[in-house]
Amino acid sequence: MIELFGVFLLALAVITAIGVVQARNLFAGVMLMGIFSLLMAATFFLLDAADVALTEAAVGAGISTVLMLSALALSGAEEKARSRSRILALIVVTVTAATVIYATFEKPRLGDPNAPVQQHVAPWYFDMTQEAIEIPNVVTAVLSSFRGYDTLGEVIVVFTAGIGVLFLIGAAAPKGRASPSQGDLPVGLKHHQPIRVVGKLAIPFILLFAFYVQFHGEYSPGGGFQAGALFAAAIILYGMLEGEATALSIIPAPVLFAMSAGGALLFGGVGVVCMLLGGNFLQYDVLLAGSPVGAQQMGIIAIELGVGITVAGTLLSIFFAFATRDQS
Amino acid sequence: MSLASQLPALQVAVPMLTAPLVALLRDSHLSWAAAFAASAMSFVLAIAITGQVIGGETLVYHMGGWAPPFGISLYIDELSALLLLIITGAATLTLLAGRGSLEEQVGEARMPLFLAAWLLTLAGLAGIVVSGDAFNIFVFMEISSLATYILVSGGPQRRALTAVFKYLITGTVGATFYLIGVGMVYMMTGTLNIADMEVRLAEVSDRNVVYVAAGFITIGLALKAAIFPLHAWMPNAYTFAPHIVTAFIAACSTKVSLYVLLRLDFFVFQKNLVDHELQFAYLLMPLAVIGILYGSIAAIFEQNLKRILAFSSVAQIGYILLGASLISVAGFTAAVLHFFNHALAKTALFLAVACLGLQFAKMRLEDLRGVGRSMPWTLAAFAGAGLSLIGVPGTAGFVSKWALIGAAMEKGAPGAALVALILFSSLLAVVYVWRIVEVTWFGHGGEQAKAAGGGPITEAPLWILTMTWVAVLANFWFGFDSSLPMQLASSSAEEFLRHQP
Amino acid sequence: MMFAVGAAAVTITMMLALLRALLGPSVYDRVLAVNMLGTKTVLLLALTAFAMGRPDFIDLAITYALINFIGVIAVLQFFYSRDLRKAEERAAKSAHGGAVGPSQAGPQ
Amino acid sequence: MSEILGLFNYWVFVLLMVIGFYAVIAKPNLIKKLLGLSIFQAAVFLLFISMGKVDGGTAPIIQNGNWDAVFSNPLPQVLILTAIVVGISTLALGLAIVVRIKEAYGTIEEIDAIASGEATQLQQDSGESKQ
Repeated sequence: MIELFGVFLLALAVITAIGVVQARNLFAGVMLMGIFSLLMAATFFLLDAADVALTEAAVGAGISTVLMLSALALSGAEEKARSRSRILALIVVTVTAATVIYATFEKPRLGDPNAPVQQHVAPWYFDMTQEAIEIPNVVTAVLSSFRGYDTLGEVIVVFTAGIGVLFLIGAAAPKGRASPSQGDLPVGLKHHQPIRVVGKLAIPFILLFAFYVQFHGEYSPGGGFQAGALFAAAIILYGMLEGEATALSIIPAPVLFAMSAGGALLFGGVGVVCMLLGGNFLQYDVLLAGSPVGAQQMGIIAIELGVGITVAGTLLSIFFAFATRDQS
Repeated sequence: MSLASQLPALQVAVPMLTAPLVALLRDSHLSWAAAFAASAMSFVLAIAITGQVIGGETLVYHMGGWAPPFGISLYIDELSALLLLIITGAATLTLLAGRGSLEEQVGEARMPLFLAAWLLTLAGLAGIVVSGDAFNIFVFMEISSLATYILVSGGPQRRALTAVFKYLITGTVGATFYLIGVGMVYMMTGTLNIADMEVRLAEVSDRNVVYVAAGFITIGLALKAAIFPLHAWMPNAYTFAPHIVTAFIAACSTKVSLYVLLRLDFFVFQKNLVDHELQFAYLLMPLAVIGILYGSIAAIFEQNLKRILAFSSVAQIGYILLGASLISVAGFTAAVLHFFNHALAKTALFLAVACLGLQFAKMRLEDLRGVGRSMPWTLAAFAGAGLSLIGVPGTAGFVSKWALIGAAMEKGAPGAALVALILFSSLLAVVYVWRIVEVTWFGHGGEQAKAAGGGPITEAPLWILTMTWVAVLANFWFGFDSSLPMQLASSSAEEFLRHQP
Repeated sequence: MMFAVGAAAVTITMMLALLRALLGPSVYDRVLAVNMLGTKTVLLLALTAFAMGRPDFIDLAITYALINFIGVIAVLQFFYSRDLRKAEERAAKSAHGGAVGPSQAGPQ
Repeated sequence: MSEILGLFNYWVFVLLMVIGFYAVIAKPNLIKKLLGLSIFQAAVFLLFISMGKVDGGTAPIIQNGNWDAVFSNPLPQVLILTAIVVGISTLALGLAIVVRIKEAYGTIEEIDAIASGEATQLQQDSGESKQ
């Protein structure tokens, strides 16, 4: 039954993806993209990837839709030109598709417990998590300890994107108009009382939930990324309701950027401390003398915090960079 | 644990963790000093690592203390060490030389962010080179790519934006192709560690998936390495980036993708796929040959100095690929030598371009007519590095071309054709380098063209000129005494070829 | 049995909502369809979480609901600010007698 | 699960991949290209997550200390968490570039054609000032 659900969701996802590509109105395309992300997230959930489903919903369906809309507001929502060189593109994609489909027939079937993927390192992760880390969420254990170096890299990728967006559109737009979204112009959705009230009611819940996802990530789906994205989503909601300027007066842009850099430094700092205490980079065992398991848990909590801070700070920096760019 | 055993992690961690600090600094002088310190520190670390591996020893470092294939391990052999030297050396030299040029082209206000991106590029490239884990390579590829997009987008003309958008699309498609390939190999082997993949792939009986995976990885990395015919993003990205950025990335960024391609092909696929070494050679050798010819000829017809050099890079990547596709110790040695020597030549050439850039807004040849009379030292440096690019005896370029000719000779009759090709393309290189030299030294009428400042054209400042000459003299030094790159190249060739069936 | 009936109901509603989102015609139809599809996804998640015997995954359903809400607000704000901008531009145009406003100045 | 249905997810992966890839190469609008890129990346997420699924398994989060239940593979999930974050980072940077292109050129369509047409007008081009 649940498998049939999966097939159904994927069929809807393919239809939606075609809709995204064909939509002449970019705004409709972005909306459909949001649906696509939600459908993919639900699929991931059915495939037992709860953490991924949470991330895809928060990041894919939430934050990236908001960013796309902010960019559309700055760049126009109609697709004007017709696509060119259709034939060539079709040939390229058909050849790619044919090759890959040809190869699929030798792939292990979905859910096969004897597939090579399930044999080699996967059982080890369960054993070692039980033995050396003792937290129930194995995904979190792999993410932050066994492959913590990848996660550090990922945090740095997010940080890099933040630097890039600020570098490109962080400074005020080179236009004559001074402080665009302030002054006598109504900003945000301030004058729409019902939305404003209902929206603001939701904010504390989202924040609370973000903290739950952050600090309960060792026991249930979640962790730094998802928490950071949810935290950012709450502040973004506030910014949309009350106007970006108001939101920025509460959390100024330099603070956001400091969060973005500080989280990465916290993560890297944990790695360096491990080195100073005589271990390898990110080898949390050495953090607490006499209790390697406790040390692992301590390290994981610290670096997850770093991840959450960087993701929240960076996503907010990026959002405000788009939102306060002079709209012309 | 001793400091020496931590070197591999420090090589990545130093620039990566200095970057957030640099970004936080408000002052452009301070951030430059911090960025330069981290960059120089990386160079020192790379030298120390080279000292450790040069005897043929391989450094393996377990991240987080978890042994492979469960954790991520770093893996440094001689080829990695050589690339580390190239990356950190180029980053340090260009940063040292290019402060004035960067301040003019990027602007002082955005300098801290720009320098953070510079360090992240360095960290990303170093992270790729030292990694022994296929997925980890993807992560660091994305760090270096995103940071490189930022660097390129700092170019002063608006066309930098369109160039960087194309670069972003191509780069992301390439990285995603690579990820698909890695995913398929992982699916069949259950491991992400490169050394472990080699072992476990031998036991896989369903080969079609692995062939398709090898195809995805090759195409993805070829896109990122700008191998002909997938180089379309590269000329514009090089041309419209700030000059100093071009000097940095031309020296190393495409080479690192090529390095990953070679590492996966030789270490993972060639031993395990029937006749893969032939397919590799038959597919890539023609591309290399066409790439060499196409790049050289396109360079002859270009009007913009930086585009000429960019197309020359397409050709030079062809040389590296040609050497590797011979699948012999001599050929691979030549390829690795050319990694090093081409980086030397291109860094020097683009630094000379940066010297010119302080006087000229555009790099069109017609504007540069006769500029050699006002900027003799700059243009002399350009000519000197040009000799190395051509491969004139006595320069570093000659050493690798000579090695390549020697390797081709081993192949009998088809080898002779390759030798002819190499000689012919060197003649083409003479043509496009001479064209620049002729216009800049003997042309007339360029002086009236707009200088950036409006005043008379004067020689570039002493500092950047000195650094340019350091790079040029390095070309001659390594042409005279090539024992260090030669030793690293030949022993890494032996190690790579040991993974042959 | 209960699960099968619930699943069928959710499935059919999702299909109808997607149809509306694809066909439009007005953007408001699409906004509503997206919102509805989001709600159905939340339901679907809650349903399967129980069917799988993992009621603790209701967390996820909460996230989806919150994100869906934010998405709708974002769309509304997008329209609101766009309409404002258009009105402002129209005003600027009539004030300057049809001259090109400062906002349309070329690249720096 | 039947032989063919067991490959369904991979075929959807291929379909989504080519849909996204087609948008990236054939659509001239820059935002459309980025949307295509997102679909292309989502296809890869599906490939990885599908390969980690185990029949009768559940999410690799241990309930009530029962470590012996059947669980799906956590490693692909970890990799895809990373890849999702990489995807949004690329998207954000891409959108920022699009915004700048819109400001500089006034359009986000057929940028290649506009930019190369510009190259032929060298005289005008050289008059373009620094920022």
